[in-house]
Amino acid sequence: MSSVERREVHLTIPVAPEMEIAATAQVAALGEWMEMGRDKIDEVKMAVVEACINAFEHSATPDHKVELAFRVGAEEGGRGAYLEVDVADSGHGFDPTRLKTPEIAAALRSSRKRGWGIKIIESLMDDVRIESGGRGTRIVMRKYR
Amino acid sequence: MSSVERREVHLTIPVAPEMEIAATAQVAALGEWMEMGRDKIDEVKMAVVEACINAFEHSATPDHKVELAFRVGAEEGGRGAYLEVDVADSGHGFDPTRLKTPEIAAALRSSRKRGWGIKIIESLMDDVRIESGGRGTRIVMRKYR
Amino acid sequence: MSETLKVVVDRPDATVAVLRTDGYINNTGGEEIAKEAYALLGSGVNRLLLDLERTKIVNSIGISILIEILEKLLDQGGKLAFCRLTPTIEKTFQIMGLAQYARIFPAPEPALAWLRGESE
Amino acid sequence: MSETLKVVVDRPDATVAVLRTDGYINNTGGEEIAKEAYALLGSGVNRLLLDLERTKIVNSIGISILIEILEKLLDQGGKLAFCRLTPTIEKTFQIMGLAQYARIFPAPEPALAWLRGESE
Ligand SMILES: Nc1ncnc2c1ncn2[C@@H]1O[C@H](COP(=O)(O)OP(=O)(O)O)[C@@H](O)[C@H]1O
Ligand SMILES: Nc1ncnc2c1ncn2[C@@H]1O[C@H](COP(=O)(O)OP(=O)(O)O)[C@@H](O)[C@H]1O
Repeated sequence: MSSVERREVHLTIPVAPEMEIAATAQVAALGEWMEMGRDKIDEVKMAVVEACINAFEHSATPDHKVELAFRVGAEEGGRGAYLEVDVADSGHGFDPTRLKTPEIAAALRSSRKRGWGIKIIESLMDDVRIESGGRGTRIVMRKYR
Repeated sequence: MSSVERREVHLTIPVAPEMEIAATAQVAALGEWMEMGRDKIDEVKMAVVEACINAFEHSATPDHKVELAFRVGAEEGGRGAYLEVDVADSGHGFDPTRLKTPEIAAALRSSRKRGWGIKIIESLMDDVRIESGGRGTRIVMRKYR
Repeated sequence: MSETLKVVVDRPDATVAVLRTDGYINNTGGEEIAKEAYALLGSGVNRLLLDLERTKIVNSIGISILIEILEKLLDQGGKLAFCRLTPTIEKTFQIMGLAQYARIFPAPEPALAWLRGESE
Repeated sequence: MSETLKVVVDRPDATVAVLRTDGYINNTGGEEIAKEAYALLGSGVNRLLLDLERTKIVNSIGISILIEILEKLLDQGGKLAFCRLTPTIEKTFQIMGLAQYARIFPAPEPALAWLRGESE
């Protein structure tokens, strides 16, 4: 199968424990529909989980919601069919250029074990864009089939 | 397990072939999360499919979208935990009181084989409410765990 | 896309045919089944078993096409059996009364015996 | 809810312990594992195998708790092995460099052999 029909689905989840699973269910459904391989679907799921729990934990979004968009599309003559996911909150934002690269050796020696989410997202997805400011954060990530 | 935490998730799908699978994925995710049994989850999926394809086929909704809400809740002291799903379109609506009850014997003798969707929904779900008018149709259906 | 139904036709003998479906029985899925069923009917085979082991989801548009196949089979003195339905698909067929005109079996063997007239 | 992680502890001999997880390793899941791991460590067992066969999903909060367990084990001269990771979980551990400090095995047997010092 080479061609793909475009589709876009929107999902709103509450900031509440485990609601990232509602987002991963959408990744699985659309990933299978577009015939993305199982392992790639799993990678997108993991990236989406990280983006959701970041919004849950760090954004302090006043509406207690996270908005997701799932887009199946294709680049003509380019890298072909993809699944793109937006994860957006209306929280206080952050400066993505100031993120410190996490190091396992340091994590094993300090009380700070966290800080892996964005690195995991960037490693598992093909393209990642982070837009963040005083009105919130949107992370747009794409994986080719 | 007796208690359940409340959750509400919103999903918007386009009027496009097979996009009802995005809705069934949400039923599965929330149904499993609330520990509803597999067969009951399947029944909710089937009912949600019927409501979605009705909106796709019959509503002529000008925005080409179907809006769904998924609610996990519980009736205090009542029938306990439930999964409730709303399926809404902004189409021309219909008069649910004028629906003819489908009959298999008649279907086998005539060219009209259709007309089973609402009957299936009402049989598979515990509570069903249809609100329909000039601004669209909303079907609210609930299944207890 | 991946929801496309696949149908495999199996002919255990000259009188019956088994149609094994894999995937979603919606409008396009129902039409795939109908295409195979009508080809069989055209060649004189009017006892069909639909084995839905690999179908986890159906919709009422797909089922309406199955009713069409059933009508044509009955018109020609044939028989239709189903086997390995999920509990929800079986329940839906019961709700619709389809089970009065087509027989539902848990497994292929008793279904084939019934189609061949070896059992009631 | 159903996402709650279950951990079963198995003691094939006095020196090693296997923790079999079933479910999502998130914050609460990671804490479940840590509770069992620290109880074992307290009783002198510092060679642990985490068998994730029934864990299909983890998040970085859960992993950070696993790093905490790893740190404590290494501090006490112990060892940590993982087995039966999904490809994505394994890839994530590689990305993080965790695989430099804990060994990843496809199956439990070679992992136990390594923990017992029977293999490199
Ligand atoms: N949606 C968000 N809103 C506000 N801040 C965020 C958001 N996502 C990430 N951050 C900031 O970026 C940091 C790094 O995130 P991440 O790499 O996922 O690691 P962790 O969540 O473990 O800290 C967070 O600690 C937080 O300060
Ligand atoms: N969302 C909707 N918008 C407009 N009309 C609808 C909608 N849902 C159902 N209907 C009307 O109700 C009728 C019965 O629906 P249903 O029982 O699902 O059977 P079928 O879809 O096979 O006709 C439809 O034929 C249509 O006229």
